[in-house]
Amino acid sequence: MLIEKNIQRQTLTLNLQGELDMNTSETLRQAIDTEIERRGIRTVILNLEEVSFIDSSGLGVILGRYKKLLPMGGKMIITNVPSHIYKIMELSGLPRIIEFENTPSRKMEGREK
Amino acid sequence: MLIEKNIQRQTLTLNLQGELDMNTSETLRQAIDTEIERRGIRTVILNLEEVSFIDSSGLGVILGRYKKLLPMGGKMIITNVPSHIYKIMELSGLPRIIEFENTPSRKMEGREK
Amino acid sequence: MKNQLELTFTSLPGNVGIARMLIASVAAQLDLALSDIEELKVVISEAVSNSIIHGYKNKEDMPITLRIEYDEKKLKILVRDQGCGIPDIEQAMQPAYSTDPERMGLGFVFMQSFMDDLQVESTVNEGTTVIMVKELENIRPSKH
Amino acid sequence: MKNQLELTFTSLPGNVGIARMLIASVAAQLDLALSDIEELKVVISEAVSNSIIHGYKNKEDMPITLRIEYDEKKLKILVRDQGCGIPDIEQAMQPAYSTDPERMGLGFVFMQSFMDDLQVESTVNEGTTVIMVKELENIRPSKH
Ligand SMILES: Nc1ncnc2c1ncn2[C@@H]1O[C@H](COP(=O)(O)OP(=O)(O)O)[C@@H](O)[C@H]1O
Ligand SMILES: Nc1ncnc2c1ncn2[C@@H]1O[C@H](COP(=O)(O)OP(=O)(O)O)[C@@H](O)[C@H]1O
Repeated sequence: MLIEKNIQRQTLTLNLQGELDMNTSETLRQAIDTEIERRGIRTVILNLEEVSFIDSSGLGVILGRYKKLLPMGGKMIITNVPSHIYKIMELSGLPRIIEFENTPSRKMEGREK
Repeated sequence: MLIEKNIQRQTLTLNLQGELDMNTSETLRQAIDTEIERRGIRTVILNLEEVSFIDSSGLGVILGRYKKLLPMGGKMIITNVPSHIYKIMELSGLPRIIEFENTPSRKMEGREK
Repeated sequence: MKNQLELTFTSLPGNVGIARMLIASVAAQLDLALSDIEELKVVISEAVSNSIIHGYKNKEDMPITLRIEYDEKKLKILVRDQGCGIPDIEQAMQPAYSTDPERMGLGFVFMQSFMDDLQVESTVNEGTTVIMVKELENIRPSKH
Repeated sequence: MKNQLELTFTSLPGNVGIARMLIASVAAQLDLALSDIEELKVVISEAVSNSIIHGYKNKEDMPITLRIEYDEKKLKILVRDQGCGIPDIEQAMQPAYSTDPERMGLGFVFMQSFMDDLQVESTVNEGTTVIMVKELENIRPSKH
């Protein structure tokens, strides 16, 4: 897992690359928590365009960061999710909780209605 | 292993794709032998551009076809060998026996001199 | 079964990815669709992660066995650890149930969603075995 | 050794590719260069093909074991079959020697060229074990 960080004011954008599982999600957790605590980050944007794999460990770390931001008045946006990753996320219910942008999701949801 | 055949007069060109090992080289052997026997092919051009792996089983089948063509007055040309495949071929001595074209080989040999 | 592969490996987190690669290369041989391969990778990831995280509490030098068997009709996957075991299997398999507040309790949900059959055998202090079956007859493009 | 993986599989020709995938994913974890990964794939391919072709005379339901162990310093690979065995190991290891006129006799040459140590143990009618070592200290990009 490669993590590319970008900070502008109180917004942290992370471009993730590789596999998000129990072996790599801890790195992601630390990367986000450090910025929330040290720099007072309130908006976290996760760009998953280059993520090739996700399982419940990866999903858990994402949901965990969302739950941490919420009581601080912060928010999380997940962008550019590849469709096979989105399918796993959908099963977990995450798209009903966290805001998604530019994912195949919107289109797919539209088509299903 | 995918094999794409092209026949023009007495020349058979094969574009190979994938891994050339004990599991797949038998298919290559049959593809060449059938054309030599049925259609009187005398020149076999093997394009290895899309070959991702080769081991001694693959090399053996290539050398075997060369040895079969030789007494018939036929010939074999190997083209577009990716450099990591060429390294394995070089260790086997094949480039000293069979004609190679458009390979990193020529350049590399030149540089080494 | 026509083909059998059994991989026994140390409970290091990095080996989860290797176990996924193994199922992916078996599935590629079976000519499964990419979406089925993705699902099988998730299934293996969940089962092996559970053995490491829950079974062995992240102890890194314990053995995990992944057995893969298949023929034309079905693919059978077994994941076994010799860890702490599960006291109440029915409860453990409930969606969203987890003994770890940081986790989502979705491992068994994914295994159940992506496989046609899921059996869990477990004995406290002896270990856990997860056995899963995927029927292949309807999902493989017939070639003959 | 820090990490150990042992794969036991049926002697089907298609499993040679799966054995290669396994070494490739282990090598990727070790951060080896692409050229080293390619060489390791050839090594595994030669050893496993020998077990299938020579050891088992292409019988497709026999067991082959591939054990991979490593730490920071070295990578150890073992390939074992319970096949016909090799009567004269020294002769078998000669470059260009093969008991099959269609083959090149290069399997052991490749194993020897790409690994730092090669040991062959064999008993006629009992089987053959090939043990190979690659030193990692000089070829890995140091990260610390
Ligand atoms: N191999 C195992 N060994 C011990 N306990 C396990 C094992 N697998 C699952 N469990 C128990 O079952 C619970 C539910 O598992 P799961 O659905 O995968 O969710 P999660 O991993 O998110 O907790 C776990 O929290 C754990 O208590
Ligand atoms: N696992 C094995 N079981 C039995 N015989 C073997 C085994 N491996 C190698 N041999 C013998 O050693 C010879 C040389 O092997 P190798 O150098 O790999 O060349 P090749 O496979 O081309 O014959 C083989 O021809 C065979 O007689």
